[in-house]
Amino acid sequence: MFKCSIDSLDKIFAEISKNATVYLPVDNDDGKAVYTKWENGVKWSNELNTVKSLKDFFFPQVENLMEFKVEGKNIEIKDIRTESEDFVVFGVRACDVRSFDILDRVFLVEPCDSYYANRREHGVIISVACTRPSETCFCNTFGIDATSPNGDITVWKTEDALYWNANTEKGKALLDKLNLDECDDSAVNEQKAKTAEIMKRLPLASLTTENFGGGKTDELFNRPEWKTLSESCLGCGTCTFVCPTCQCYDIKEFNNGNGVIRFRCWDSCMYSDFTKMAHGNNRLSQVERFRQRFMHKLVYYPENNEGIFGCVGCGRCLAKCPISMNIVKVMKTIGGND
Amino acid sequence: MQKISRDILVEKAISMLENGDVCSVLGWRKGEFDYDITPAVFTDKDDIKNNFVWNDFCGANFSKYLVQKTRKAEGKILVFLKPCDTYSFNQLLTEHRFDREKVYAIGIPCEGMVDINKIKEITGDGISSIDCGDKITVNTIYGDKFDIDATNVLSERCINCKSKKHVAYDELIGDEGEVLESNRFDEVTKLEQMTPDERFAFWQNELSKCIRCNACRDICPACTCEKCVFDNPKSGVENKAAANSFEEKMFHIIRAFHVAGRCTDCGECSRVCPQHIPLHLLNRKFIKDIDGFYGEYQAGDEVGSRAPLVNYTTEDIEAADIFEGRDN
Amino acid sequence: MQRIGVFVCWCGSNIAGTVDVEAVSEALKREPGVVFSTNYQYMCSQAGQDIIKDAIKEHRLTGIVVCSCSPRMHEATFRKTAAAAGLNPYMVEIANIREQCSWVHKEMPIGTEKAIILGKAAVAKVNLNTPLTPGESPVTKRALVIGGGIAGIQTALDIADAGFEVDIVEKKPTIGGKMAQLDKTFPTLDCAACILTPKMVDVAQHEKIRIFSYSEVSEVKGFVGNFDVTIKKNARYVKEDLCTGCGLCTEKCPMKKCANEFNLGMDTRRAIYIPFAQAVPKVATIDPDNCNMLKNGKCGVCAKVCTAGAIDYTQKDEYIEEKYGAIVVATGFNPISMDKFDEFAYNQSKDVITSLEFERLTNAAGPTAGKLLRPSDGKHPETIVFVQCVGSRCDACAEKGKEYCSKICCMYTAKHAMLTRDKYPDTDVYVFYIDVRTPGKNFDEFYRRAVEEYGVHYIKGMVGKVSPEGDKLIVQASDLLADKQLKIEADLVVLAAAIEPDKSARSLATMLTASMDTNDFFTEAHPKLRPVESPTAGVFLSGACQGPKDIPETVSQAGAAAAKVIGLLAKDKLVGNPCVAHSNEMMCNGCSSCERVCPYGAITYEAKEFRMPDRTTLVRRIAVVNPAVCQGCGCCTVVCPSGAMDLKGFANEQIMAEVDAICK
Amino acid sequence: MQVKEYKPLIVAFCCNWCSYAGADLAGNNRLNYPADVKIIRVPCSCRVNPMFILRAFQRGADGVILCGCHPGDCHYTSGNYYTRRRMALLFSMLDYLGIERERTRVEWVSAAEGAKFAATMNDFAEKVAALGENKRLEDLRCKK
Amino acid sequence: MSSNKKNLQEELIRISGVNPRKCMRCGKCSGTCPAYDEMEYHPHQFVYMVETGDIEPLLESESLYKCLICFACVERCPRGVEPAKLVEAVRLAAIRKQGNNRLTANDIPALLDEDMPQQAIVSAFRKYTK
Repeated sequence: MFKCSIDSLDKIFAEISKNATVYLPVDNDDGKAVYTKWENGVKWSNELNTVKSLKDFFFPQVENLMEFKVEGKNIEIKDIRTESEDFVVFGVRACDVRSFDILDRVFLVEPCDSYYANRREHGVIISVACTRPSETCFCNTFGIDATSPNGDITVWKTEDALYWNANTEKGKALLDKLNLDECDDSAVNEQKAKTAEIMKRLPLASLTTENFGGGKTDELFNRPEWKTLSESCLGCGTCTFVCPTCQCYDIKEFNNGNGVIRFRCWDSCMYSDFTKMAHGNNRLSQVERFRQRFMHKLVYYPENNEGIFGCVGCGRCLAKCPISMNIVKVMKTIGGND
Repeated sequence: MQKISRDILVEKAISMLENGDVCSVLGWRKGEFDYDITPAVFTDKDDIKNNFVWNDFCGANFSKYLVQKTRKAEGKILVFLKPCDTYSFNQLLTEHRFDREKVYAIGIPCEGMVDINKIKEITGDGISSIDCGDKITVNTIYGDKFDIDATNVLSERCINCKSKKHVAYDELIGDEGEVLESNRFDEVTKLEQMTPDERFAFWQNELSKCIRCNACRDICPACTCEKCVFDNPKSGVENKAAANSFEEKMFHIIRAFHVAGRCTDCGECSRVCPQHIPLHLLNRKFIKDIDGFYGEYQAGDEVGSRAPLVNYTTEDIEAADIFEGRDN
Repeated sequence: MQRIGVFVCWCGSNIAGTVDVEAVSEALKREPGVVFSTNYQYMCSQAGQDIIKDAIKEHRLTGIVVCSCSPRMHEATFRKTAAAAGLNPYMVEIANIREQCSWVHKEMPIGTEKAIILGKAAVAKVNLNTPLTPGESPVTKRALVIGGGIAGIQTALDIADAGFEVDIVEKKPTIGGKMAQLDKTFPTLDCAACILTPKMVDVAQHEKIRIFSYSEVSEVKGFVGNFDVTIKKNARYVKEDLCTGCGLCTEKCPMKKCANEFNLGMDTRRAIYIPFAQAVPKVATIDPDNCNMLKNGKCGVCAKVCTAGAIDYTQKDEYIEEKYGAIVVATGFNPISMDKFDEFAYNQSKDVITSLEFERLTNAAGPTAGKLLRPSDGKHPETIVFVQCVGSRCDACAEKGKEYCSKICCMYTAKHAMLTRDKYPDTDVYVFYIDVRTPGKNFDEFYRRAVEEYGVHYIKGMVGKVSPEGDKLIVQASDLLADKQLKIEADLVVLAAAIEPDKSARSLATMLTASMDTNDFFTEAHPKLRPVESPTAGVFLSGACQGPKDIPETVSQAGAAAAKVIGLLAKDKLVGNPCVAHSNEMMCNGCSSCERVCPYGAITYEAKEFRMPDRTTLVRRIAVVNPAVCQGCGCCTVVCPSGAMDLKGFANEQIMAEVDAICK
Repeated sequence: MQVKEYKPLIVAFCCNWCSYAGADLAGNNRLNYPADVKIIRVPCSCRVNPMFILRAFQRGADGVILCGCHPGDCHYTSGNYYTRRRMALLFSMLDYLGIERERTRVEWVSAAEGAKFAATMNDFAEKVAALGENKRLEDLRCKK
Repeated sequence: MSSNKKNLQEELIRISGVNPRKCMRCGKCSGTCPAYDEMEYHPHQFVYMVETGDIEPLLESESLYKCLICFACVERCPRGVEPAKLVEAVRLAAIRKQGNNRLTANDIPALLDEDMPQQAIVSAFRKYTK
């Protein structure tokens, strides 16, 4: 374990910046924490709960895949993939780090998504242990320890110092370059205990997944509560787009007159034109679409992924849903542990 | 704090359900915390007793829900409408979007709704309870307690409330309010006075935050299209995400244009935007221009009124003359 | 995928002179959907059309693009060509590479590049075209003629003679128009009344013609074949069916000092009057501004003397709704006001008059019973100066006058000069002219006679100033040929005032949605090929409302307009324009926005049952367009927020494809 | 080095009855205007959807001009009155977003005004050229 | 037309802002001119001569200074040609040709005279400083 003072952070960022772009949560003009590129003078926000998740760095909202041109019967295809630059993201919460376990299981299994893999290879995640969780936090429900996040490097913050520990080779290589002072973990343990105490007091601390998981499809699919829960849902994509684990995308084409750009962009299962097939849409009503989102996270995903749930309890959808419908309300109603 | 107590509304809703006057009630349902209130359809009186709320967080406008809900309803639906909601209600009626016969509308006065984001700016995260009394009392899991004046945390749209008057109802609870003199165009004017470069920078910055979640569109009581042009691949403007700054602008310009003259300035778009883009400033610009060019017009003021864009006079201002006297 | 043929026209050298037609047809060959591309000297010629027809058959074309002149010129031609080859005529698009390309750009590379782009846009559009079939609508076999001058009279007679009912709406109490005010007509010098009044009688007696005199058109709705017109019959306070035209009332009425408009205010009439002896209908009219009975209820003389009991002081304006298949505009002209021409002292001296006033002064039925006497003192004028081009041929930017030549002044001035010299050989007559324009049968001969046989002094030059001095008018003018400035002491100055369309024409044009030029003359559908039709289907033009004209020209145009009307009314059904709006019921919100902007009332609503995915049914309000009524403006498509409303032939997708192609 | 002269791309929507005929008349009279002006024929100026205008800018147009019949002369009676309102509001909004107001224009050109059509296009092209390339409403994917 | 003549013609057209080609030779200017009889070349001829580039005779002619600039011709010309402005332009051309007789602001005090209308000095100043 290594230690540095909070004041020396800028020096550290400057050091990392020599070889890679650094991103970290910075307050924007509305006072909301947003991942921003570090430059001299850019200050780390005290807030870890960013508006959008880290997902964007590895799986951007819009991404060009290829270009092609058709003339007569000839198709000229242009591979526009480029090697990603090295980058480091600092200040990632435990829940957001966990989201990559979920995304990796989708994108990195064969056939591997080379666009995503490329960015994963070049990205280093430096997590920071939570000290001030929000009332909307429920990572605990999914077995995440907010006080000991994963990531290539884990950082703990106390009043005046930061404690660094590398978890991966990539992390270790980076940490070695920083030449920090070595130290023991007593301060970190003290901080962990303090945070753990707070975690117990969170309003959603008792939320459990006991009635969800693989194999629950038959039991939950036809529950009448889906209808009442979905009744207020607007069918917008806010929850999907702020979610760190939602990974659905649509592939579209843009014809600029001189050629076609094939790109992908995020899609939402809440949208009426989601996964349109030859026969049209396979989920015609909002109830079906609403159910899909939650069944996927809480039943289908764990069923296919050794019981791992598709939600990390980051709480963004709780904060952002225009009509305050969210996964917690669904779990409590459908799971019956209200 | 709202003048009308929750109990009066609950009592009214239950009695109407019991008498069979209505078959369902559109109201606000209690959430996980004290502020995350969800619009809901109640059909059960115990459910109403336990879960119906009416407090400073009941911002949701039910008018748009009536489009879908009246289609399926067997009998009448009881809906509670705040003054600003009634304008949307009338506008939807003007556009024949729901059957007035299927609705029993109760107007309730509103003292303005508060913005949880503004509260959190004061209290920080970790709210454990909020009590909407004379003062808004907030307790946090960190043991802090705050007494906040509601006027300091009113949502933007309520600070510039245009009207406390109900323009539509079957029954009114509480007193009849009045149309207010508001300063709602001040921000628009401020923008107009900037240089084009500044305006461009402002909107470029704001609109680039857009994640195209469509929350603004989907909450908007004027956006009730059976199929939105942005979801229709044949429309030529369909897109799911803004691929670049053009598409960010395209979506918001076209959306604002489509609701121009029909937008009642309810402010829901800005309220729900997860990125806090001041979308109402687009709609208000149209309202301000319409007022300035064609005379004052409030969408939804009365049912059947002719919206400015489906109307004209032979003396209307020429597009070439709109900037006269404004040189930036 | 379409199979498109591209046909590039050279239009002789009109296009080929500035556009490399070979390069255009080569470039367009590579566009998506294009399977054939060629160019030819004159695509609109029979040989050119045969190329198109053959290509359609040989290459199984599903759409064609003709790069040629304006679609306003030959779109119809090429649509017919396509139809003849079995292709739907609406699968034809025109790229306008003449009027909007070769004629406005001078350099070959630029013209060629633009022509290619315009061609690409047309190809992009055709790729999205769909075959369209026009609807049909019935024809109301009646015509309306607006204006009862010689133009309106002749048109009405010709249409009625063909067996169709015609209504004439005339603003004044009688038909006859300007011609009824004229004395003689050039170049034959026959008496205007002698040739006009029999025609007026024919109109009055024709069983197929009705006259609405003292009436105006107040509203026009509908479209070709199906116009709904509201006619406002102004109250004349005399029952037309009872009045015998005996004229007793017009002699007994005590209000004697009303300006007589028929004589241009040069004498007076009574408050109840018949404009002139041969008026049709010969019915008295009370002038409400001068009638004591109507103004303050005191008098009633006319009612007392009327043995027929025709006087009705309580008469009200009446609105009559009629249906017509065709409308002819024959609203005629007026001399312009002389108010702005101070230099000619028109407002200062009674002895400066306009030519139309001169016409009345020499007319046997006029204020002087045909004797040429000065208005000021009733003396016989010894020196008369005629001034030509007063207010005609002025610069467009000038505040006074008109830019055009009024066409008739040269001839009527020659007529006036000649007649004066003929009747009063002792009179000196000067005519100041800029040019004497006499194209017309026997016109120049007529003018030369005035000079050679009658000794009229024609002076090339313009009058600069007229100043009244004592009982004389000092006319200061230049004689350009002699290079002298003249000062003539004249007794009478006659101004050949420019003519302009009647003021009522502008509002009428708006009602009819017929277009006008900047001078308020009605625009013809084509200046050469369709000179008597307005661009608005079913509206035809007769007489001076379309441009300055003399009587023979007016009569021939009147006949031509009648022939067009007869051609229209002879049809039982009209084939409509298939480029109409239609609403996609799945997307329609039923919000009524489209209905509110539709100028034709073509959109109605119906409750339609939809089958929902969950097998329930849902009734929704949706818009329905009546294709026979829709005229295809497309206004509804823009107010429709969901895009449910689209316009066939000009669909959103098609226009955007054009935009894309142009901006590519 | 030769500097390539900047040529703006201008899309002109012309109503069939007046302005398109006016453009034809300009051609008949051989009145020059820049070849950068490309005309799209629409039945009436009221057919022009704001989406078309934005689309043109997206695809690389530097200026968009709408020509219709003079107010009161619309072939369809009232179409251009609606156009006038729509465009006044749309242009005001574009200006509000910081987009140069000289890039958009509405002009009433009758069938008789060939000279006005040419003069308008010359003037508009000149104004747009002075602004330079359209950067504020561009879609980089459409750049060559 | 020689290039000299052409230059002079263009100069006159530029100074006056008059387009002599608009003239339709109606002679109304000459018909209206109060100084007609004093002139060797009459207003319509003036316009015509400028149009054809025959300007030398005008520069030499006394007519130039007989025009009162009363603007009657300008007012009445149906084609908006404005002959008086052309006369004025030719005068200026003549003045420029002579050189040296310009007026500077410093010369004015000496010219002031009780009987001389101030307006005359001002207009002279305007004219002779051009």
